[in-house]
Amino acid sequence: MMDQWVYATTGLHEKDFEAGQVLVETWEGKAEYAWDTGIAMGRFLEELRRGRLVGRRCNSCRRILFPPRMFCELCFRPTAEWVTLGQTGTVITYSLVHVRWDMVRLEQPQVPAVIAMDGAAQGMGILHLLGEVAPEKVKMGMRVQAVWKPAEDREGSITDIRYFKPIR
Amino acid sequence: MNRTVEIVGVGWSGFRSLTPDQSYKELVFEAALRAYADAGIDPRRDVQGFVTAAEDYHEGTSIYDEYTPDQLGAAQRPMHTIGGDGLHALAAAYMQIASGLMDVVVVEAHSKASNILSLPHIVAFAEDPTFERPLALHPVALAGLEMQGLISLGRITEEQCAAVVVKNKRNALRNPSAAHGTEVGPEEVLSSPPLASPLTSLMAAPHADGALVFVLADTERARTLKGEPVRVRGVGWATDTPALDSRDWTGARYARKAAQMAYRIAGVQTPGQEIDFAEVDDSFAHKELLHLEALGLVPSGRAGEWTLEGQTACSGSIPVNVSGGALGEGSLLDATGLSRALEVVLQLRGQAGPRQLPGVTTGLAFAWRGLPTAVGVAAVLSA
Amino acid sequence: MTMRRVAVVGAGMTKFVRRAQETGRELAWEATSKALESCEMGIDQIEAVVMGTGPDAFDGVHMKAEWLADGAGAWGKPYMRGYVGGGTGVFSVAQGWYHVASGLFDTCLVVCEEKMSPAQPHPQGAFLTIFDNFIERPLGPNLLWIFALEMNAYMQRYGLRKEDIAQVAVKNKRNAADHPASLLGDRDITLQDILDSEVMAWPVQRLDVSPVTDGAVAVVLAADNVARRVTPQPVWIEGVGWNLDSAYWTNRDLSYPTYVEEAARMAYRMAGITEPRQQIHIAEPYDPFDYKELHHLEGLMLFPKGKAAEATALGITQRNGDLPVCPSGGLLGVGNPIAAAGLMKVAELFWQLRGEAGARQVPGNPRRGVAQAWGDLMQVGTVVVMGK
Amino acid sequence: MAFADTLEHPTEARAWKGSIPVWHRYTAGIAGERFLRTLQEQGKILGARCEPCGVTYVPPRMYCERCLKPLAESSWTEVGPRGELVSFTRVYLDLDGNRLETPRWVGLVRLEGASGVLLHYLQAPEGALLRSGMKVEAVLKPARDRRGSILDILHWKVL
Repeated sequence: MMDQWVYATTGLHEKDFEAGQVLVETWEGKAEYAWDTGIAMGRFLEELRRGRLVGRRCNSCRRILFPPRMFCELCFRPTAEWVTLGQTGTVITYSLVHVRWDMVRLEQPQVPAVIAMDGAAQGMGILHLLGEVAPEKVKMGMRVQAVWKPAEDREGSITDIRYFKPIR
Repeated sequence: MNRTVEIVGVGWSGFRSLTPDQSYKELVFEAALRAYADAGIDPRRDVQGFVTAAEDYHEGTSIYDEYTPDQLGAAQRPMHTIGGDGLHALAAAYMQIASGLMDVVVVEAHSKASNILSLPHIVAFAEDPTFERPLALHPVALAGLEMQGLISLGRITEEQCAAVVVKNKRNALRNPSAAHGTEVGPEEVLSSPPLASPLTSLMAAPHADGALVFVLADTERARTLKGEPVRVRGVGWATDTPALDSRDWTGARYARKAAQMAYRIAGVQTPGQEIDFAEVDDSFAHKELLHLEALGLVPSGRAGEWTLEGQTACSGSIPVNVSGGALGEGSLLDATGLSRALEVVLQLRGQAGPRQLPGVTTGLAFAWRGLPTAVGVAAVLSA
Repeated sequence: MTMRRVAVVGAGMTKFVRRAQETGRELAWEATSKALESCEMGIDQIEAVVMGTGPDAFDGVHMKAEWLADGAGAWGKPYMRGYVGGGTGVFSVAQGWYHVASGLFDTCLVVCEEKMSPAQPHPQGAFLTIFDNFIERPLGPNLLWIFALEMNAYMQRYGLRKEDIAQVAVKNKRNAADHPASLLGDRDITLQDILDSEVMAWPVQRLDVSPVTDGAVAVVLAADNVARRVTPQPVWIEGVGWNLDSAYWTNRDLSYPTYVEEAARMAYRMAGITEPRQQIHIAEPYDPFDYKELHHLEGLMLFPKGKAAEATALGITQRNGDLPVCPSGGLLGVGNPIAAAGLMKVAELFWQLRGEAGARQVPGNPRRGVAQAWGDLMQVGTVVVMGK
Repeated sequence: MAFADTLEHPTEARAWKGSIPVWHRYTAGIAGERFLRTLQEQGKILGARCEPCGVTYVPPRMYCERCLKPLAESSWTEVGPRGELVSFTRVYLDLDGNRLETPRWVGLVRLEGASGVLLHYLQAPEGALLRSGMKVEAVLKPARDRRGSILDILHWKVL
C-alpha cells in the first residue's frame, strides 16, 4: 500500500513561531522594476490621460483588439491602426469581494468586473471596478460607462478611470 | 536516438543597454517575426510547440509564463516555460522533436535587464536564505572568491583575465548586435574600479536588453523549409550543487558534465580538434578561462596562456567569443545562452559579416546559469 | 512515427502540511527518497531530473529550482525546471516523458516541490503580481478575483447554483480523509458546512478553496526496457498534452476551458482515446476550487458542457461511482502545494492503477486514468493519460 | 522595427514602476535547526558525515547529496573551529550596488574535519597579506548574544 511512501513531514503551527520554538531568518530584499511601456501600452496610458480608450485594429482578422497591442496574437502580424473606442461597455462577469489579498476583511465589498467595451471586437474586455451601484444590483450583461478622474488629476494610468457605473 | 534536429531559423532584436522604445512583448514579437521569416514558416500553421526560458524575478511578475504566448504566435498551442537558460529551452525543444511528438518547435528567451532596478538584491535572493543571505553580501563576492581561488592555485592570473576582456570587447566592435564593444587596454581593465578583489568592474559583463527566437525542426521537415539548417548535433546540461560547501570551486563540474553529455550525443571524441570555434560563457572574465578548460577545448591549466598567445582570438587556433561574448554584447540574463548559440549559427551559415571565420563547420555554445549557481548548458552545432 | 514507451515505476511524497519545518530542499529530498525507495532504485540509476515548482515568491528563492537541486537528487545530473504556473505538476510528467521518449535518457526522476508558508504577510501575496503590470496591478487585484470572475461566468452560463458546486468540496474533503498525506481530509463535512463558510469573493466561499500548503511529490519514470526490469507493474504514460491560451484573459470566454480541451485532445490522440468517457476509468482533474473540478471535467470531455454538476449530484464521480473523480481527495482535501499537488494526482493514478491506494482504492480494477492541472491566468491545461 | 507606428521622440518613452511586495520567513529546516541550536547553545560547529561517499557536509544536511541516503544524527560530528583559508575577496559594493565606505573581506574556509568550505566574513589584519592556506579560526558571538543564526559566527580570524 502507498502509505509507506509518505514521509512524515514536520508540520508547525503559527504559535511555534510566535513562541520562538523554531529558528527563522527573514528577508525583505528589494524587487523593484521600471517596465518599458513600449508602443502599445505607452499610447494606451497616454490616451487615458486624455480621457479616451483606444484599441488597435488587425487588418487580417478585422478585430479591434483591446487592450491594445502592436500585434494580433491570432493572425501573428502587426496591427494596423489606432481606433478610439466608446466610453461604455457591458459587464461580462463580476464578483463581490469581501477580503483583501492578505485575507483581511473589507468593510465595503469591492466589485471587480470584466467589461467588454463598445467599439472593440466582441467580448474584448478589461478588468476594472464597478461603482455607484449597490452590490446586490450588479448583474451580468449590465451596461456601464467609465467614470473618470478630473482631467487635472489624471496621470496616464488605468486608475484615471475611477470605476465603471451603470448607465441609467 | 530517433531523429536528428536542426535550427532552421533565427531572429533577434534589441541587444542594446536600454530598449525604452519597445515593451518586452514588442521586443519579442520583432525577434519572432524575423525568425519565422528566416525559416519561412507561419507560426500559427507550421509550429507544434513553443518553449520560453524565463524567470519570475527577472520579469517582475509572479508566474511570468502567463505572458509568454501572444508575442510568439503561441496562443492556444502547446507552450511551456523553462526556468533556466535559453539553451535549456533549446534542449527541451530538441527532446520534444527527438521524441517524435513534434516536428517544429520554437524557442524564445529575452532580457529586459534594464527594467530591473534592484538586480543585486534579486541575485542575492537566489542564495540560501539561512546560511548565505544573512551575510547580506553583494553576490559578486562569489565571483571574486572563485577568481581568487583560481589565482591562488596558480591556474590563472589577473593579466590573463584582462586579456579576455580586451579580446572580447574588441571582437564586439565587429558585431553590430553588440552593445558593449570597445577598445580597452589590459591596464585599464586591471585598474578599473574593483568589485570583489581581484575582480574589477571591466571583468564583469554588463547587461543588455534583447530577445532571441530560434526555430527548430527535425531533419526531414527541415528539408522542406527554406531556411538554412544548422544541425544540433548534441546538447548537454548539468547541475553541480546549489551548496557552496560541496561544489567544485575550481573545475566547473557543471561545465565538464554538460560538455561530456553534449559531446557523447554529438559523437565528439577530441573536442579540441573537432570543435572549430566556441562561444562560451564569459559573464566574468575568469569564467571564460575556467570554462574553456572544463569544456576540453584547451588543455588543463593552459587557457590563460592560450589567451595571451592569441590562440583564442579570431585568428587563433580556437576562436572564442568572436561575437564579443557577454563582455562585449552584454549579459542577456536568461537569453544569454541563446546569444552564444546565435553567433555559432551565423558563423556556420557564413553570415557573420566582417567577423566571419573562414571554413568553420562545427561550433560549441556554452552557457552558465549565473550567480549563485553551478549550472551549465552546452550545444554542439554543425553546418 | 512510433514513440518510445515510458512508464511510471515509483512514487513518493511528503505529508502535506500548512507550515513545514523542513526547508524546500529537505521536502524535495523526502519525496525523492520515498519515490526511489518505492521502486528500489538508487540515485545512481537516475539519468536525469525534472523539477516542477511554482512561483519563486512562495518559497522566497529566486531561481528556486537551482536551490532545490540537491534535494531532488540532481547532483551532477542533467536537471531542468518546467514551469506553467499551477499546471506545472502534471506538466512535469509530460516533461519527464519527453526526456525519456527523446532517447536521451532511460530513466528520469520527476520532483515537484512547493513551500508556500515562507511568503509573508500571506502566501497570497505571491499572487499580487501575476496580473498585467501596466493595466491590472494598479487596480489592486488579488487571486480570488479571477477565480470568482470565472466561477460566476461558469455558473451564469449553465444556470448552476452554489449547492451544485459545493458538493465537489464535500466529496473531495471526505475522500481525503483516507489519504495519509492529507491536510484537510474530513469524513464528516457536509454541504451545509461549505455553504455556511464565510464569503470571500462571491461566489467563492472559504471552503470552496483549497488550503495553502507545503509539500513535495516525486515519481520515477523509465523507458520500456528498464521499467519492466524495475517492476512487474509499470504504469504507462499513454498520452501527454499541454496547451497555453492567450494572456489576454479578459478577452476570452471564461465559462469553458478551451485550453484544457486542447491539451486533452493532444493527450487523447497520443493515447488512442476516441471516447474518453468510456475509455477512462479514473479522473484526477485539478480542483483548487470546487467549481474547477466541474469545469475541468467538461474540458476533459468526460461530461458535456455544463453537465458535470449533474453527474456529481448523481454520484457518478464518487469513489465507487461509474467515473471516480479525485479519489485522492484532490487539492481541496489533500492540500494544494501548487506544483506538488498536480504531481500528487499523477501519483494517485499510479497507486490506483496498481491497486495500492488502500482505503481509497477505486473498485473494479481500473485500467486507465487521466490527471489534469491548470494554471496561470485561467490559461493553461496540462494532461497526462496513464494506463496499465 | 517591426511596427509601422513607433515612438518618434525619446519624450514619448515611458516606464511604469512596480515591485513584488512580499517578504519571507524561512525555517532553518530539520538539519539547519539542529546545527544552529548547537552553535547557539554549545558554541560548536557541526558537520554531517556520509561515510560511504567520504564527504562531511558543513552545514550538515538531512541527506547526502551524492547517494541521497539519510544522514543519521549519529553521523554528525564536530568540526573546526579552526580551518584553512581557501579563498578570500574584498567586496566593494553593497546590495544596492553602491560603493561601500569600508569594503568588506569575506573568506571561504575549510574547517578542520569538513570536506568543503564555509562562507563568512573575514577579519583581516590591516596590511597583512592574505593567502590561501592560511590558518584561521571561527570567532563566535558571546553565548548570550547568540540567537541560532549563521551570524552567531562573527567572522574568521587569521591566526
